[in-house]
Amino acid sequence: MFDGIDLKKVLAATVAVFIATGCGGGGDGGGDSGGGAAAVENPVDAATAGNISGSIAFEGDAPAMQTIDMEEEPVCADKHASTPMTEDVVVNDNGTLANVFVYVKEGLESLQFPTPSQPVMLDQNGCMYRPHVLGVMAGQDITIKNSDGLLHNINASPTENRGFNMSQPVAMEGTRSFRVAEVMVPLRCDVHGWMTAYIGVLDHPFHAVSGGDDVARLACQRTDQPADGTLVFRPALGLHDRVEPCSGEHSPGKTL
Amino acid sequence: MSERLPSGARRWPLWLGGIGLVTLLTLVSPDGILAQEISRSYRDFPLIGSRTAIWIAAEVHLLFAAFVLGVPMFAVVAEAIGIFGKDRKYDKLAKEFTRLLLVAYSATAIWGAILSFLLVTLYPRLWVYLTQIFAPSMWAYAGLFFLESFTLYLYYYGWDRWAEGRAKLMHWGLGIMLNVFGTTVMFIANSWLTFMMSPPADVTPDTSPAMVQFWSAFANATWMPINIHRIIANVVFGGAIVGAYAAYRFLIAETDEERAHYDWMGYVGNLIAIGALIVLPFAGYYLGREIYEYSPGMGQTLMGGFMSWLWIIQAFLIGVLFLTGNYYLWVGMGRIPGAERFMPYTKYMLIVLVVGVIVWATPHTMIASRAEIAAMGGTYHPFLGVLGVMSAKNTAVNIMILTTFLSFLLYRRANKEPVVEWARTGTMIQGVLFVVCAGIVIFYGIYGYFVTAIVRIGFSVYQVLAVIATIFSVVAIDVAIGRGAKSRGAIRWGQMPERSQYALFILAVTFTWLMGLMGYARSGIRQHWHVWEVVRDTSEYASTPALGYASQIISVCVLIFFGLVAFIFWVGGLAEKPVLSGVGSEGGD
Amino acid sequence: MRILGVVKGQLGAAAVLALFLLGAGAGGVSGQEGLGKTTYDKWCSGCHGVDGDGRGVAAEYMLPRPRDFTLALYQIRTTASGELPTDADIRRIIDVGMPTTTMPGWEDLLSEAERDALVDYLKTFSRFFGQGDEPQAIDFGRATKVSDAVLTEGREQYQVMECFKCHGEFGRGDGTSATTLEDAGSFPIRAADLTENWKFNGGGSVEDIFRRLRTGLDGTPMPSYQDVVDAGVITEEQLWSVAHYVRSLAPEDAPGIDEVIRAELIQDAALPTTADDPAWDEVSVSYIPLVGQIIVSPRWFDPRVDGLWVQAMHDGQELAMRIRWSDPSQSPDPDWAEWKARIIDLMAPKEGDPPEAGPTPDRLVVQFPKEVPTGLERPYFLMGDQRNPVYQWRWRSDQPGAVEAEARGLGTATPLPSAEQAVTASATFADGQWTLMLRRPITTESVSDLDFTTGEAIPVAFFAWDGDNGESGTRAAISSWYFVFLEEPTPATVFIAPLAAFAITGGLGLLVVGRARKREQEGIVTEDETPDEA
Amino acid sequence: MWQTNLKVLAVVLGTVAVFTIVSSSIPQLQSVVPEDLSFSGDVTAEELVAAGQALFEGAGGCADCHGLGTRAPNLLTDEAGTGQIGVRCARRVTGQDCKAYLFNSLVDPNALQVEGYIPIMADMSRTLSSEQLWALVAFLQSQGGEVTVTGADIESEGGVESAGAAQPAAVTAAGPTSTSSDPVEIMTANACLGCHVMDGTGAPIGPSFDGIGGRVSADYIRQSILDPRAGASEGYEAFIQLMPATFGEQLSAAQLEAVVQFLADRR
Amino acid sequence: MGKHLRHPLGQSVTVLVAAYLLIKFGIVYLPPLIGIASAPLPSSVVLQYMITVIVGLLLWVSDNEERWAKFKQPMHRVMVDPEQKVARAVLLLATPLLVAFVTFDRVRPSVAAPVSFRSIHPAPPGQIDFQGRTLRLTGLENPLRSRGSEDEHLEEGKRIYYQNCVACHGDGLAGLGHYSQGFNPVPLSFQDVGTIAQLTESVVFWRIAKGGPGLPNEGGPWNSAMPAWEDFLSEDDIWAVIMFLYEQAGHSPRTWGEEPGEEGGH
Repeated sequence: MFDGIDLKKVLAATVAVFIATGCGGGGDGGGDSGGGAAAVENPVDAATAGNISGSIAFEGDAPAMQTIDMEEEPVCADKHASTPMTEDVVVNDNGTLANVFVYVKEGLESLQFPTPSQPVMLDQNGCMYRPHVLGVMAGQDITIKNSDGLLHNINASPTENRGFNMSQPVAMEGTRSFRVAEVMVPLRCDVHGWMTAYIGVLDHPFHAVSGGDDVARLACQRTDQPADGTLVFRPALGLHDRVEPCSGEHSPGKTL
Repeated sequence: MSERLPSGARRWPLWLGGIGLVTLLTLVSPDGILAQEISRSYRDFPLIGSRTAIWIAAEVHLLFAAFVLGVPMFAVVAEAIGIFGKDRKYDKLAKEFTRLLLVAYSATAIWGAILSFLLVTLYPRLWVYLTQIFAPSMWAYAGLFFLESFTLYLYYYGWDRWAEGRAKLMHWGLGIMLNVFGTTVMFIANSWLTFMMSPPADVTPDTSPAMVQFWSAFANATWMPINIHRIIANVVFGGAIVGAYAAYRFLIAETDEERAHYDWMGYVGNLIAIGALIVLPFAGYYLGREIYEYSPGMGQTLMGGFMSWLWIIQAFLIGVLFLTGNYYLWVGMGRIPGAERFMPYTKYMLIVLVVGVIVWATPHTMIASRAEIAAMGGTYHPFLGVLGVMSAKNTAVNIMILTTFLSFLLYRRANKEPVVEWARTGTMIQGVLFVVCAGIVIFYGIYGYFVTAIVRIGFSVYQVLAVIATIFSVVAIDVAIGRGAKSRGAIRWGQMPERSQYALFILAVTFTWLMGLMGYARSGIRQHWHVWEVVRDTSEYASTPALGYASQIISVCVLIFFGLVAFIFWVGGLAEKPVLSGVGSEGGD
Repeated sequence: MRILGVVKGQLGAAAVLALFLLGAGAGGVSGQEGLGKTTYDKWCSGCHGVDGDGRGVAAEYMLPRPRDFTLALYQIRTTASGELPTDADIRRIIDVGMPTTTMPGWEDLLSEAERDALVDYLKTFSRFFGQGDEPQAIDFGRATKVSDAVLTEGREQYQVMECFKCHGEFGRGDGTSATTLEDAGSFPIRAADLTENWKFNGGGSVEDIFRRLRTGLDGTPMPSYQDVVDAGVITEEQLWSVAHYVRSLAPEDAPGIDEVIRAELIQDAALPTTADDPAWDEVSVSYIPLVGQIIVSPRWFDPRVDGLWVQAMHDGQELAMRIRWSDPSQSPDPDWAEWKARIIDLMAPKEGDPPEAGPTPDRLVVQFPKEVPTGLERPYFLMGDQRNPVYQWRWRSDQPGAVEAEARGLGTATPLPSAEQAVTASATFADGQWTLMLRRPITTESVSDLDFTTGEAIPVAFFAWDGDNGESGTRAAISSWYFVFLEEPTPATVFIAPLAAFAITGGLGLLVVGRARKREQEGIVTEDETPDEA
Repeated sequence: MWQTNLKVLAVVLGTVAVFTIVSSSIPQLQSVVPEDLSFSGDVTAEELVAAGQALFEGAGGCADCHGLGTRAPNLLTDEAGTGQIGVRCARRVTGQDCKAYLFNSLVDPNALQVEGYIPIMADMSRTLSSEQLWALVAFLQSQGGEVTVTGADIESEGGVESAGAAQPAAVTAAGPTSTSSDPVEIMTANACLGCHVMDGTGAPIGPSFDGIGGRVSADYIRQSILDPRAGASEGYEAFIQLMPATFGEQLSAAQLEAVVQFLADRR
Repeated sequence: MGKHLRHPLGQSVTVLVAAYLLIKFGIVYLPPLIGIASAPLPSSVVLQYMITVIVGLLLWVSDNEERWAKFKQPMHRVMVDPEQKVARAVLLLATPLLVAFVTFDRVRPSVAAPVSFRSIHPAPPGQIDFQGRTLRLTGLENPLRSRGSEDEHLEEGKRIYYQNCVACHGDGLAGLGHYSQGFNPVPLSFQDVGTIAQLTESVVFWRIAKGGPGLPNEGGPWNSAMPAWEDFLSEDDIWAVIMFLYEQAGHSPRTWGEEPGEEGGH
């Protein structure tokens, strides 16, 4: 799956995740990547809602990502200005880690959130999944698009949900969804062994993916007991959870 | 032909054979002329090769010899019945048997001479070796041979002269003498060939033949088993050939009287053949056991080695014998008033026999293509494989014997109307005996699958004993029931469809062929030894050929034999009137 | 008294019936479950594990690995991709097995009730069953008629849908993506060789293929083309054409196993000199299945070459043999290096010596006895033994030509002296297939080789290695003894004998009929065989 | 009448033909004839070994018993940890080198009976020529040892004389390996239990020693040891030849008496 | 119909057809109905049985004058009856054609492989050399049956079977493993009553330990793909797998006192 990467070595290099939190008193309710959580059933209480933002720092030697040999797919190769690389561990220039899925793990059990009607887009472009990691709500449609116009298959192998293995031989779209929450569902294109993606399926909209910039932001539901919300950071690589209580008392730079 | 034979024509082969033998003995005796000149072990026979030449000569000789030895036995018995039962027709029958004997006798001698010639010329070293050991018995053989011939001539030509009273008894004594001489001659010759099969253990390749003790070489391990086996086989064979002769005479008969006579004669021949056949397997077991005891390796060759497939052919031949023998009886019921009562049952007996044959001939290891073997999951059939083992075969053959016996019984009963009061009860007892016997046979057959081998081998004894006991007790009851029985009408001897007579031919041919086959087996297990593990066959024909080739040679021998028999009988019958027994008008058998 | 008896009888019967019904009712439910479990534990757990997780004791000797039932991923379904299978789907696989895997069919081994119980029991391993609706089988419609046009269309759509990416241009599983395929358990998995439809899991008929296209094979890289049809990219009819085309890649009938390879006698033409000479197309082909070498250590449980197509001809002077087999790569092929490493990693360590290091070529060995056996006896099929050596033609993909050798046991081949080498080879590799021609004079001066004879079945055996599948040394695909038969000119008796038989039988028939009619006319009673009956 | 003759002929020919066809359509097996060997004086070891191997596996019939793990000592791989025959042959009997031991065990196997086996092997010189015997010796030597058989063996020693001459030597060599006066030891050293059963061990070739004193007198025992051919016990006539007649020479008078008394006391 | 069935010719034909169906299909499909294994018969055996039946029928129709005459009548009519001209002509042509075809079929060069005759259960030796030790097979019992826990032995046997034997002998023990098609002879089916059910455990031990190469000649050692398992497995392993075989196939081994292989030969 992680062609060419020595998984153990990467993990051995201490992966330290830093989080900067600004768990302020007033802020927008809802995350920015959830696709607009129009409060319907269990609206986020504006009084207690807040935003958490932070960055995920990578400590240690950043593993060199493998180049992808796209020789066989000139169409894709042409779409990349530079040699395409695998995206398993993407360390930004500033030492932060991209493609980390961050979500609230506990504390929202009692609440119900409406399923967004708007689908999430997963694009296959240049023989890469765009984005590499994404979050959706259970039942939310995922539109899988083939922008390359050559054969991709989207082979999802969840454990909690039923998977699928869809063929897209030409430029086209298909839609799928997952019924229950599952972090993370791996996606794979068997035709292009390097193509992988991860979908975090949640039953609430509070999740984010660290991006190319230095900050991953997500909404954090403050409940009555400030300490019982838990943030989970899930880097795509290896699916190792880091759990951090959402207490609002985090100062930037705290090592978890 | 009248009773007088144009002597020269008949006797010259006999004399020739005798003189030849004596001359050869002189020539090759240890200090004979030939012996010193023998520089080579083998010569070749043109075209067919030495092995085949010897094979044919030996086999045809043996076939004639078997006939010549078997027929006197029942000739004497028939004469006795004639004398003590005061029934002329048996006396006549005995005489006719003897007449057949006379003509076959000369052929035996000719082929014997040919055989010795071939042996001397083709296998000189072996011949010298054997003469060095057996010279005394060879002289005895020659002497007894002359005695036998004289006795035979006296017996036949004196038939009408010594026809009454004490003279008749003396004449009968001649017949017994004839048998004694003949059997002794055979015993002597048997010792030579059994020595080749099973020389005494102390004879080694280094033992000088002159040093071999005569008696131990003579009475070797397989000698007596072979003697017994051959005596019985000769009776079977003689009966079958007589049957075929009668059948032929029946077919060409011109008068009803003649036809009736030969019909009866054929029936008697068949009865003798089948009757003796039933005991032959026991002699065979005895011989086989002795062979195993003498040399397990030889036994293994016979039963499990390259000869193992021969037994499938044997089963096939015996199947033919059973079916044909019964068929003859069933057809024969057509000429017996009252037999129609039993006709409906023949088809059930037929079914039993056919199933028996099928079981008996089911091979343990089946001949199959790869796909078929794959479908079976091996060369054993999962279901029919159970028929391939001894339990099934013993059961089948015992049931077949029992059925054949039943056929005889019905035949006997056909025109009889028992008068004794307990006839019904007696018949029921007989029936019960049959059922019980079949039950015992089948029970042990099936039970044999569930017990150990040692116990199972014992079962076959129980089965055989049950069959034999049944046969004897049923016959005893039957004789009692038949006492003073009313006749439903005389047997219409002669009113027999032609096909039944062809059945007799098939019987005769099958017996002959079977003898050839068994001879091949007996001789073949020596493999590449002239004398087992003593004198090696180093000729180019050392190996024992495969069954296919053997079957061709056997067939050739059988054809030669029947050709000659036909010719001799034809010559003999040219000017002769049939000796009619006049059975046509009499009932009973 | 009599009436009483009747009544008693009826009562008895009723009682028996009632007892029977009671027994059936009581034993029914629990008995059924128990049966499923007992049957599973006895017959299935060896491979699939007692817990149904596909980790039975045999699992590590198998590739593809036994199914993990806890995931409820079933390859062969009549339901959409990702859906659960219907009971009938599960039952079908239990009945007929999965030919490319180690899963056998159980139809002849287990009773109907046992197999039914198994279906229910298998479903208990996964919580997916019982949730939501019963899975519904898709209506696949009826197969379209096949024609050249349909096949052409199928071929086109095969290209459009890029099936070749994995399955290769001519379907031999040699596509560029084939090297990285893995199944749901992350084990390497081969792209199916479409020329061997008799080995398709789920059946080789057009309908079966169409179903696989529509539903995909869950747990494998094979996707469903349902969306493609739904999206209107291709029509259902076109998908049928693809199915027809795929079917056409394989022979009409599954090859039977010919025990004898017939070397035809070429009398009026020269023997072909190359492997792709069109003359070969005229010659009958025999299929020789190969299986893994699991007899001597180190064993090999994952042979790539599963069968050879063998042809032979001779002209009285020389014998030529052409052997073709599917092999996705011309080893050593760097594209397959990773595959090879993974296969070795998975299948090899348990067995003795490590496989050959470095690049490994493809190899093929044709084996004969050193002389035509006269009896049934011949050397040990696995390259002979100390006492009875075998004679071999050895070919490898990284060297030109072939070598004659003598072997006394697996891995002991020694080449014959170069002066005695007489076999020539010509090999081509195209589209995932090797085509190899070997040629040698029928008789040679050399004493250490086999002099062929005509009109006789001569034992022959084959061994093959796919270097890129990690095969070398004793890790090979092997066959047992087959036979090659060098034809002789047809003897004249073949034509004369039937004619003679015809003439004789006909003549006899005429004679019999003629005689019977003559007799009839002369008024003689027909029964000449039953004289004096009257 | 000619019609009848023809019919009879047809029936006879038909029956014979059917039998012939049936016999020809079943498996055809022919017996194997061992090859005759003749070697010149300068025969190479390889030639001898090859011929010996063919004999061993084929017509010589050796492999039937001496094959891998069967009725007789394993000659080809290993026998109870003592190695292949070529390795152990020289150690078997003191005074006989490998070649002599092998040859003697071929021509007089019972004298060199290996303990634990039943003496069933026949004197191979009865069935094999001296060439064949020596070829076998060479083959057996080649199983782990060095082949020392040469053409000279066949020419000088070969043949019947050598076999005869070898016999007494072999017997002597196998003889009094024990000078003990303990009857059990004497009997062990002379391999009596190779053919006689005593207390559940041994092979039932000859009469059992259990209770022998109750069945026969001491004199009879003595007589049977000194001159076994004088008469066999009932039921063992067939095996009388197997009892060596050489014990009289091998045992001292004291040893003989010890054994006789020992046996006579076993009632 | 009824009329034909009362006629000997019709009856014969009926019996013949029935016999054929019974032999060809009855033997294959009837025994399994009562739980006995069966398999298709080789054509040689079918032929042999059919010939026997035909001979039996011929004997039946001809052992009684009346029946014989009746039997022959239709045939005779075909031969002489002017109205049966067509039938006669067809017969006169068809019979020789059939004979000619059969002749052709027999004389044309066939390329059949030599039929191999292989004794599946050759007689075992009295003792074998097992991993450097001598094991006496005669009287040898499975030591595991009297030692330790049976369940554990079976568990171990199962592991060994599945890791080593399954490829050829199959999960179902029916000799239909995924490699079975590659071998000739096919691997043995343990389900078959003719295999292990007939043998003592010591014989099975011998066969497992020595495999194909240790077969005596009548077993065709050159063809057998059975490995010599003494190279792979320990003595206890083999005994355990034997226990598993009998347990799984539902057979019980022969006990001592029986001499296996005694029924060879014909």
